[in-house]
Amino acid sequence: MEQGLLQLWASTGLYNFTFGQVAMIVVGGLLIFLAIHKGFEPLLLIPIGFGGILANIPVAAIAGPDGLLGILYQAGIETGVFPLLIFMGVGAMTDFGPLLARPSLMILGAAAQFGIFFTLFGAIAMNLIPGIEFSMADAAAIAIIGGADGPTAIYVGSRLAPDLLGAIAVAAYSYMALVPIIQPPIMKLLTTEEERKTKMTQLRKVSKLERILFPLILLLVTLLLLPSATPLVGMLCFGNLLKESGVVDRLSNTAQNELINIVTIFLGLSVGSKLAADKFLSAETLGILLLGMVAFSIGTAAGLIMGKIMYRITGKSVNPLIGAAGVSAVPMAARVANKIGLQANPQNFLLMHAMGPNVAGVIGSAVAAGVLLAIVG
Amino acid sequence: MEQGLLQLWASTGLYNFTFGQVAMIVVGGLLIFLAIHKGFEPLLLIPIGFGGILANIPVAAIAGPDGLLGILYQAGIETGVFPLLIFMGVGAMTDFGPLLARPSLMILGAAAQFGIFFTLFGAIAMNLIPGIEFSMADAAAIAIIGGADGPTAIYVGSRLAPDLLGAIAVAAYSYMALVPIIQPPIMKLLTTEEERKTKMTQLRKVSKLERILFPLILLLVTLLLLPSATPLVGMLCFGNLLKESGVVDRLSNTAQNELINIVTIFLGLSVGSKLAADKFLSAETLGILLLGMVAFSIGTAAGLIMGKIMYRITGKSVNPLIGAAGVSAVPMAARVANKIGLQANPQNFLLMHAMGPNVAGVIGSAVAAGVLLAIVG
Amino acid sequence: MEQGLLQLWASTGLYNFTFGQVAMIVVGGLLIFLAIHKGFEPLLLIPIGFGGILANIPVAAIAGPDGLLGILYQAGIETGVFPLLIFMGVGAMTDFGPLLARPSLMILGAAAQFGIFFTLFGAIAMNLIPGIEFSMADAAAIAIIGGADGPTAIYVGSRLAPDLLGAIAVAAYSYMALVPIIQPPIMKLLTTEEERKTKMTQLRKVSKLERILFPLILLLVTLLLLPSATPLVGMLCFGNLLKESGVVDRLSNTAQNELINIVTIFLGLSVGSKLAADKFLSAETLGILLLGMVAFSIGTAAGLIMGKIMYRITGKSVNPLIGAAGVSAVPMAARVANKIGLQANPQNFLLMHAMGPNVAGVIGSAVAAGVLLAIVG
Amino acid sequence: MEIEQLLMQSLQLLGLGMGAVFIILVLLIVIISIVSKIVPEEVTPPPGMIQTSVDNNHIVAISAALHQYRKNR
Amino acid sequence: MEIEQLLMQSLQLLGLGMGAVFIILVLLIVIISIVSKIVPEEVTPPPGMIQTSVDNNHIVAISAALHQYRKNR
Amino acid sequence: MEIEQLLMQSLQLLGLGMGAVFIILVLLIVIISIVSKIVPEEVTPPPGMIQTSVDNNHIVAISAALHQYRKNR
Ligand code: NA
Ligand code: NA
Ligand code: NA
Repeated sequence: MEQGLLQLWASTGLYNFTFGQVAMIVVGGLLIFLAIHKGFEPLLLIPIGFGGILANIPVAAIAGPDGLLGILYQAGIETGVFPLLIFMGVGAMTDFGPLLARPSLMILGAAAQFGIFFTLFGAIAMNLIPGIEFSMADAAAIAIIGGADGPTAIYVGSRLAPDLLGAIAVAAYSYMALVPIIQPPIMKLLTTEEERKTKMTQLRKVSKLERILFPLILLLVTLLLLPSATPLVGMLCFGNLLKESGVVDRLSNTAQNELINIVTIFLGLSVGSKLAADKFLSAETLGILLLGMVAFSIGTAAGLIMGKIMYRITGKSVNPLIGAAGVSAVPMAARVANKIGLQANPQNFLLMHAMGPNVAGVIGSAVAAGVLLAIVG
Repeated sequence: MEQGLLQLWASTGLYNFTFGQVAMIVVGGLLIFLAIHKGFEPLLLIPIGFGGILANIPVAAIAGPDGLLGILYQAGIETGVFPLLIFMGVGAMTDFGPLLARPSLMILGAAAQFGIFFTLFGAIAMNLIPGIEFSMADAAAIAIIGGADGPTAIYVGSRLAPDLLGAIAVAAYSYMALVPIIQPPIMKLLTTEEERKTKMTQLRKVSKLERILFPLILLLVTLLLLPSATPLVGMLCFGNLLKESGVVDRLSNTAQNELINIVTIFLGLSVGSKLAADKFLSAETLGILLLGMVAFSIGTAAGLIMGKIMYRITGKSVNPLIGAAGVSAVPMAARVANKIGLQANPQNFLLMHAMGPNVAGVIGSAVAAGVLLAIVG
Repeated sequence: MEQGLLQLWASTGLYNFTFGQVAMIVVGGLLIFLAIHKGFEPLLLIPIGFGGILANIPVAAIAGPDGLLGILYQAGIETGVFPLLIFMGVGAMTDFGPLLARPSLMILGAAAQFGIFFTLFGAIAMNLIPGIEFSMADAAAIAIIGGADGPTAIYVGSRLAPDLLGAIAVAAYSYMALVPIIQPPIMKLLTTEEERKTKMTQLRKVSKLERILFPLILLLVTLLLLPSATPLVGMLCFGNLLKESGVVDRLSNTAQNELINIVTIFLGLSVGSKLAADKFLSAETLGILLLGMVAFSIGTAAGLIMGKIMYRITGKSVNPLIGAAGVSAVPMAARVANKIGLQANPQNFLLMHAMGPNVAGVIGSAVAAGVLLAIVG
Repeated sequence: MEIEQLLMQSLQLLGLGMGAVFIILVLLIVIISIVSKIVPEEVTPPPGMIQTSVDNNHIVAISAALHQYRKNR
Repeated sequence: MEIEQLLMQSLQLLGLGMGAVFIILVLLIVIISIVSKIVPEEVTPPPGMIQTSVDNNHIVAISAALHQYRKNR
Repeated sequence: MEIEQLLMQSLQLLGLGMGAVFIILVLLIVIISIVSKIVPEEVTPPPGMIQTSVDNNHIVAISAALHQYRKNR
């Protein structure tokens, strides 16, 4: 009996906990709190936070190679399958209509990717700080946070720096949730009241054929110039083609509902399994959080500045605010642009105009990911 | 031509059948008959029965390592993934409200687990019978049938005694289906007419915040005291948090509908693949069926006796019948308690009162599973 | 910088393309065009075509062992899991009522399988043409195209001739889509106006019990006589039992909706990954396309001739047109029979009468697949 | 293997295969026919019942609302 | 292992197991009871609210339209 | 690798990366613009059509019935 009691006691959490594990369980709880109470990207942060708690339970080894989270991680993140399937679902949910109605605005989605590459430089520069040591692969994986696109960040992170994946995913989704707080001051700082008041003309109608051709054209351009981006871009295009073809609605509906939901649950838990204490509780994580914020801010600023350039070139027919939506963070960033526009002029509805740069930002960061994977990977 | 005919004849079932395979195909058919005609847990017993038939087809080797059932078994049962995902779905479907409204009734769900541990002792004692030889791991896997919870039984069975899994799963689901036949006589034997007439006061309303906190508290207590139960309890809590958080309804709906349905199909077929003749047609199976019945009965009795104790302690404000619901078998056991209560007093609606102990029984048997895995596993 | 530019340039598609890859990307685009514009089996040909494009992108290796398509292929086609799950979904969608109402018409579904075995002989005979070399396994895999049943063709193809799988699947689905063009001339050639005018008496009602028993009887006959067909037939029966049992609607609905949709997406992409230039752009593919057409035509003719025999035997109570539906291609072939029947006699509704031979053709080709797997596999 | 042998074998397969297909389907016809005579006829026609419930606007409306509710919940 | 040893061990497991089950569930009772006192009561009852929204045709209609819109987008 | 080298390399990546992003997106702008001129305009506006069909009770009723039918089949 005594022996059994001792065996049972030696198997309790109380007996086995390390400080790091306790701290990470608190972090997991904090993510869940932010997700539920503050509405921070709950679809991802609840599974990630819960996965983080499960991964830090002593004895149970749920994140180990034979545990549920470890098995899911191996099957879906290590292989890249989960983020690619999410991207397919995103494609099936995305309406490229606004982008097709006024394609020139895609340039805003290109400019905003400056946040990614600036941050890459910043991450390497952080090596000058003692205690922080980022390889080029680490830096690239961190920089992609500036893409403001969850599945892209997870895909690149899992390929280039799996050890940092937990922190990268948490940073990416947290900042995406924080877009309504991070972007407005930058938007107000960089634009004048007059610029923000700019009204934009209604978008033209886009034909069904243009919508069907777009994913194929996008894939074609990508495979000619940057094949390393085709896993991501390809699945986005595939999902979008399922939707726009109009002949496989049952596949499109499944891709954007049940399938993406199932994969989101698995992906979130798997990513959470990388919130292990020894990897997360380090100076690197602080660096990642800081660099992620920089990446978002610089990306927003670059989009805005390109917006101001277009405002001039087009004879004041483009509201520079929609440049901030170029970072992606769909559709939050477009909503923020709309909101700030309305503050300057209550008749100024920018939402649909901002959706073009917004989805262009998704393409832009997938292309940026392709560059990073081709050269650094 | 002759050679081809011979080759074809030598590949027929008629040529290759063994007696055991024929018998097991009959058993599979019987399970399907009981499921369809008698309504015995058809969601599990149809797939298990059909899997059993497929597994016993000669030549085809559907349950072999390269056959469909074998592949599903390896991927989902050997790893524990399927029962854990089912548990997540169960969590997303479970309303812990009645339990939170009157937490003291959880003690009934604790008492009913006595069936498990008594049966463990009984299984070891059966070794005194010649021809039966149960190891401690076998005994523990059989005992968990007394938990009256399918995924828990399959999870523990697959970990401790995979060879007995077929019989254990069949026994667990059969007895859960038989609850309306097994429990009433025990309930009438152990309670007086006066006790059964006891009305209970309406449950208080439970706030949203309490509902959200509950899965987190449950996980916290489990990880502190019994980490070995956290895979099961954790997924139950995760599913319930998805539901109660109210911010990820699409994930919660998928977890309790499409995902659990898909996994149920796969899990049933996989479990059926363990209905191999040489394992199932043995004295051990008879022992398992007998012990499973004992486990259910003793668990029911223990819950009822604890119910009688609470009846006394609380000044006749608890109807002892709801103690029988403590075995889990959600929601059948709660309905049986309600029915017997109505027989004694047509104004006596016990259903919601019995749901508290009923879901507490799920937690109780997951905890019991944790103890068995920690000490025997 | 120069080095980076060169590295990036050396990683472009433009730099790496081979002629074969370009050609296959065009083929993939053509399949997508046919699927969307002409309505050729879009549920399969859009994923297959898109998978074919992705598989032929240089550098990215999406169809390689670590790429998404390669992983899906290994997990689901190499193992046979995807076509078997599709077959389960088909079973859950199939109404065997018309077949049960007049079982004698099943003989039409048997006769139409002549297309398969004739084509097997034809494929072997093609070896006489220089440059074409089909093994017995190749010939069997090609012949199954005549079964006019997609998942059966993919299952047999993946088992017997994985290298030819891409061409086989493309041929099978293309010809299934072309049924309204291929069949009518053969139907008009082989039947007289008077025969085509034959009206058939209304089908009797089939009881629920007969419907439940049918999948079990079908499985029983198959496992006794041809166990090698039981993976396919078994999953068809399982799906149908889920549907007809009436007690597990949630499983049946999931099997015929979300689950089959998910698997269809994965299966299509995986099959597309076999559209590799070096395998597809060969004399063999031309042979496969030719033989597939032969298989369809001969199968149609054999069904019609058996239809004419039944027309005589039954005293003109069977319209020979429904014999053409015996090739399967559910429900297209039955609709074609109905349409040609209406052309001959505007009051002649053959649809439900043709559904019996039509679903019998599915069983017939699964049985034929079993023979091929047993003797050639 | 030589081509004649292969051709011979494929002819054999033709015979065996068509034989197997006919034997199994004819056996099915026989069994189904027997079963349909043994099985008692139903009083209410079940496929008709389902058909009717589709036309019944009341049920459709309620179930549509429920369906919506479940989806949007 | 001999049978007596096994029986002894299973008796131990009975004690340990039931002990663990009771300790954990009693601890839960205590914590839940404390939490239910700390958590402020809600004014509107949330489970009732959901029930009502089903009957409420307006909300169903709106959500049906939204659902359609999302589907067709 | 030394830090200066890494910094140099990351500056290169900045140039290459932004270059690639701009080239690809500008190329897309060009192609899409050309395509939009080639593609014939549609007579009936498709997104508007969908919007209308939502309001159209008839179609909704029919599709609900179809949906039911498919579910109950
Ligand atoms: Na972006
Ligand atoms: Na229990
Ligand atoms: Na066929």
